[in-house]
Amino acid sequence: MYDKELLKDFYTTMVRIRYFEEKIEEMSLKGEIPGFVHLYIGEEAIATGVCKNLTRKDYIQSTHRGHGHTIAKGAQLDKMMAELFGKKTGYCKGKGGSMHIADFSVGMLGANGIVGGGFNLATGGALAEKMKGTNNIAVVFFGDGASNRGTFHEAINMAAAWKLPVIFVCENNEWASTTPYLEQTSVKDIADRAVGYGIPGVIVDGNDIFQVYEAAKTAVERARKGEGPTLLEAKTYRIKGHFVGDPEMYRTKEEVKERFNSNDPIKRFEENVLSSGSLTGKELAEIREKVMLEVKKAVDFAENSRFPEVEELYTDLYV
Amino acid sequence: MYDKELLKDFYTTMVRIRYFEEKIEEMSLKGEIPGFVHLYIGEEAIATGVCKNLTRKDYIQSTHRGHGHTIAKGAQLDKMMAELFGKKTGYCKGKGGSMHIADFSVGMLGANGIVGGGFNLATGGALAEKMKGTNNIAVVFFGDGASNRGTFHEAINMAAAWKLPVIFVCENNEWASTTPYLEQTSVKDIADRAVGYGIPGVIVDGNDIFQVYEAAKTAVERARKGEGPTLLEAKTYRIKGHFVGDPEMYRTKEEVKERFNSNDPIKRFEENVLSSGSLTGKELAEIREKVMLEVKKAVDFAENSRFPEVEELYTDLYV
Amino acid sequence: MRKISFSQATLEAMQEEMRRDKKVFILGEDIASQGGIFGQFKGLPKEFGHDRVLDTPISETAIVGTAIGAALAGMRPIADMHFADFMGVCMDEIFNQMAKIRYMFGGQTTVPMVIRAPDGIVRSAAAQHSQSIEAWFLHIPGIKVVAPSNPYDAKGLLKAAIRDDNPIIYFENKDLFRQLGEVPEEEEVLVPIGKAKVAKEGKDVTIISYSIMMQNALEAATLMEREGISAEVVDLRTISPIDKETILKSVAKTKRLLIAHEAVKTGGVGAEIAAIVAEEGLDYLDAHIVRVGGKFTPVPFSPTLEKAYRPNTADIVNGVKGMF
Amino acid sequence: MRKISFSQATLEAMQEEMRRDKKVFILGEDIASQGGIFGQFKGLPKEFGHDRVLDTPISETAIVGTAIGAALAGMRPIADMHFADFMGVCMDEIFNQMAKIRYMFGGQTTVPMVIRAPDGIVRSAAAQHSQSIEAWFLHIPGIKVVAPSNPYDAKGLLKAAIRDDNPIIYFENKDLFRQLGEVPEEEEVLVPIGKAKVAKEGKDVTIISYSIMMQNALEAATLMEREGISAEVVDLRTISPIDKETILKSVAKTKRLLIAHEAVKTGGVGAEIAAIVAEEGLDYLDAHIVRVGGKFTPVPFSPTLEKAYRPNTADIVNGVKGMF
Ligand SMILES: Cc1ncc(C[n+]2csc(CCOP(=O)(O)OP(=O)(O)O)c2C)c(N)n1
Ligand SMILES: Cc1ncc(C[n+]2csc(CCOP(=O)(O)OP(=O)(O)O)c2C)c(N)n1
Ligand SMILES: [Mg+2]
Ligand SMILES: [Mg+2]
Repeated sequence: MYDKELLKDFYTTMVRIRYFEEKIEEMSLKGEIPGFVHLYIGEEAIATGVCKNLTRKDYIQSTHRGHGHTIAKGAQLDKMMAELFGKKTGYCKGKGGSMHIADFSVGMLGANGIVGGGFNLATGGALAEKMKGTNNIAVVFFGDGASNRGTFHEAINMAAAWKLPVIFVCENNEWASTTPYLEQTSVKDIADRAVGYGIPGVIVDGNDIFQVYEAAKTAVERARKGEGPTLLEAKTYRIKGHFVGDPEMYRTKEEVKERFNSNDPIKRFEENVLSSGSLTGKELAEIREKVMLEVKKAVDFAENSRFPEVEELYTDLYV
Repeated sequence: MYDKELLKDFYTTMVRIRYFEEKIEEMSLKGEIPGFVHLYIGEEAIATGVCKNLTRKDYIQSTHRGHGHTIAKGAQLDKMMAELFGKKTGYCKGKGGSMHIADFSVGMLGANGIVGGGFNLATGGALAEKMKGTNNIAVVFFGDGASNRGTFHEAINMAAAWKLPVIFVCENNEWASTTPYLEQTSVKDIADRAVGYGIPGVIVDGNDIFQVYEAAKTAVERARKGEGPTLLEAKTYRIKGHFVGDPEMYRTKEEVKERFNSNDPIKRFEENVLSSGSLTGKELAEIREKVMLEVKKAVDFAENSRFPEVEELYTDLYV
Repeated sequence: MRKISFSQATLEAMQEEMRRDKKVFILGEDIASQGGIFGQFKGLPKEFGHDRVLDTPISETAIVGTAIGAALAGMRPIADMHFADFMGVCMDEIFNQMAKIRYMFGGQTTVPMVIRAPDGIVRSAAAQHSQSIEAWFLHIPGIKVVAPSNPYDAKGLLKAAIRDDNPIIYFENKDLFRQLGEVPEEEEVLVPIGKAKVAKEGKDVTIISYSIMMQNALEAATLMEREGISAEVVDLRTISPIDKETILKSVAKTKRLLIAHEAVKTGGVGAEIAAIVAEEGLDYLDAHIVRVGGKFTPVPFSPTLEKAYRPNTADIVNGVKGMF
Repeated sequence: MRKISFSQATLEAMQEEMRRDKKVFILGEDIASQGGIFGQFKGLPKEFGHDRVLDTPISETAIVGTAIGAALAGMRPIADMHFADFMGVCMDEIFNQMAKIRYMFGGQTTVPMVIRAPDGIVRSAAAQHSQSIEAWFLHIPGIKVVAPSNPYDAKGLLKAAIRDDNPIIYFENKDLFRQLGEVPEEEEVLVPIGKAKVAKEGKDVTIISYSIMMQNALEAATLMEREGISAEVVDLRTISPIDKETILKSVAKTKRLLIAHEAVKTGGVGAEIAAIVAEEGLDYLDAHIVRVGGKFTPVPFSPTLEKAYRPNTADIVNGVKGMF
């Protein structure tokens, strides 16, 4: 049985990601958000389920699709929104944008525009914590497509050989941009690759937050105990285009709609807690309203913030 | 039962590699061969057993430890020797040396100074043959250490996803330079990594030429039939220092001696064919003498050749 | 003459060369299913099949590495980098394999392949998706590097690159893909590699540029014309080997030199050109040389900063004015 | 004063800084068991344990990538590249992560780390083990690049690099490792990053060099002295950010400039220096600038060709003589 507060936490975070992203999509289509924007809608259970096992002292490395991870790790929506708008009040003072969102104060060490760029960085974070003698850990999120980068291999081999406290979380959403993952990935289950490193490879339904949470918990405990890394594969599906504006000519709208309707992680959570009576409809509605307001405030904050001054081009380069 | 000619071939090639390399070691220690030289002594059964399954139209990609592969693929000792001496009569006109030995005319597409540099090149050769509709294949040799490079992963994934006719032959000699492979490699059997690509992973005793030959034969047939790659791990041991001149402070002379005495692939072959009566002592001795002469001639050829002229610095760069 | 986009021009180049030579094929990420981010591969699989237009895994070392291997095996691959920014992933394959194979094996083989690398700033793509890194490759013997500035050259240089037996890096500016320009339909368009072009004649100053900054260079020249300064504008077209002769000839005539590129100024292609002139044409000069280039920072995300980062027409005009 | 080898100087720098700061550690291939190919890590595991001197897998992306990650987590890693030639393998980690992290995340973090990169020609190591590629990094904002020419600077620059909060690439020439030089034992040796040094004063010509070519530069200066040409020799020490001030000051004084490095001349650091002077110090010049550098080919294996490839003292002397 789950603690009620934890369940509320799950829901709050998932809804926070969903509403934030829906707003982002709208703003991006309107042209108010510059740059490339990749949405996490439909995959909320993964970041949420994993990060609820972490403290602020644990690290995460994220991807180009990083808003969900950032929110799940505890970042503030207003500074995130401002960053996406390119404003100086954003987390990166407008220098990063969506693909480089980060909140180092909560251990969110960065989204990454380089697919597969985070594997080794997370491993390094884990190495550092091991050297310092803490029991903090690192988590790296990555896609099915990223599992074919050489960095996947180099990082996991090193982490496994050195028994580092790092968890490799594959968000297998069946697509790498315009390419169905099975066409370019030599195994159906990316978790199978764990065999080649002598570490556990675990598969969960990534749209079931309970499964994600439990599997991550086991992996986190293992890591904290010094037993080394885990490869955790969460099966999910990319609901939105690869980026906002993607013509999506490589699949049908129907396919996507059906997958979403039948397998929305938030709906599944709602059905679960309502039918088990763990949370009431009113409680859920309150959370939704609270989050809605929070997103609105974040937009206000971003809109009312200023763009960086030209002189700021030169700051933050060298210490 | 093996054809007598094939057995003689096995022996000739293995002895050719051994004698060539012994001479190289001598010359290198004397300072007559410039550059870094990595010896293949003790691993002769692998290159020989694999390459006897190949035709001249098949490709191989080699490593920094490439003399054995080059000889096994059918290159001439004289031009090899001249290359190692840095002479203009060498395969690469003295521009390559030991680490860049190659004979394109027999499908030996190059040693490589970059550990793990050959994986993708071999995969590309295989792709080309597939596109051309031939049934030629490609083989890449690599070490246990190289199996931790990202290129291992990218190449095998692509080859497996596209079912390319390429064979990945790991020469697990237990050492990567000064480092025992188990310290930095997360699995004991590198063949286990095949699971992560959905291809066969096969382990053989790399000092038993018959095992190597048979396993390679199966893999080659599979590749020629269009069924895709195989990961073949040949267990062996590095008898010599990492390079000629290596102080080898990381292991004892006794360890090495014992491993060599108990498991010399050439001795094992001799014992096998003599005890089964497949070849006579005289036949073996004749081969050894022939090869000895050949090596001597190669040295003469190299010594009597000229160094390249200074103007040749600029040739062979652009077409 | 008919006008087509830069993107279309590269597409035609591919089509014509793939029809002409069965050995030509292309591989890269997300090029087949949807025709590439900039539409530069649209329709190719339909004509040539998925066997010659290959979507790959996200494995840049494998993309370039297999292209090299295929080239050694007699094919003529074109490897698409998606964004030039990702070339760091396969830099080893580019500089230690592709560039050196012919030389270090003593000319036993050729490595006929092309790397297409979309570069430059495009709508706030930020630090890892906006770079221009051609200068690195100028420093690497064994490859040729081209960078067209307009649809005609885009077609002609790509066709020439595909036919060349040397490994070639083809930098194509992302913001240029939609640019329209005249490209004749009737005749074959081939632009020789290694030759710069005088895009506009002039007598008071030479402006050397390439790729997208050619637009700024020409715009600056027009603006200055009104103020009585006659600028000669040289489009480098090929970055390596650099066309010294055309450069020196122009500077000998105009006595003044400005070089402009979007890439970071420090250590950029402009440095090499300035050095060549300081070595071999110093006596021609009536004024100091000026380089205009990207600021010494990563490319920032925010539009205000991105704009401040990017060199522009005013920088060129001011640079030239400072010479008089 | 006592003399120690360049290799020993770097070893002492590591020892002192590792004693001083527990956060400093080192990782790389084959550094612990046998002390590194050039003995530059000898004995470190004995004093600091295998927890702070880490032998790694042959995984350059992991070596640099984990170093970056560890730096973000508060450590001060030193990553050894074995040979600078292997930096292509982890170029993405270097230029897209290490160099940009601080900037693109708006200054939220620092990335205090050092990459040690042994470079240059050494006894016929051939095309993939002899390169000098520092010029690429001059073109990448966000990192600093140093290249000592002698044991004193080797120690002082490495210590300064380890203490610096910015990511630093430390190029150390392989052929210099055995060179002996004076390094005081009593006092702490620290060489400031970003400052060039006038190694020899002179009045007729400025020779700018760094790393191993400083030996040739000084030798050339001595030879020319006999013929009545007084050369000022500037040791760059830091390649990025480049010390413009010292360069321009020297050229203002001598009116002539030659730049020498072992790296390929085209697109090298010499190009940037020549360009700086052509931009900001053209009026000082009484003669054309000369660059001396590696030939435009990969480094060949055969000793005769390797010798022809490498720039030497005579090239410098002849270059200077051509200015008068
Ligand atoms: C090294 C590198 N190669 C290619 C790209 C372009 N790219 C961006 S996202 C993407 C697809 C990623 O797929 P996946 O890893 O499955 O993540 P998802 O987008 O599905 O979350 C590609 C090819 C990149 N950013 N970096
Ligand atoms: C990319 C790269 N990293 C490091 C090296 C240095 N190096 C050369 S050989 C070697 C060890 C290789 O071990 P293994 O792959 O097992 O092959 P073996 O020498 O045992 O045959 C190393 C680290 C290199 N040449 N290239
Ligand atoms: Mg995906
Ligand atoms: Mg080995």
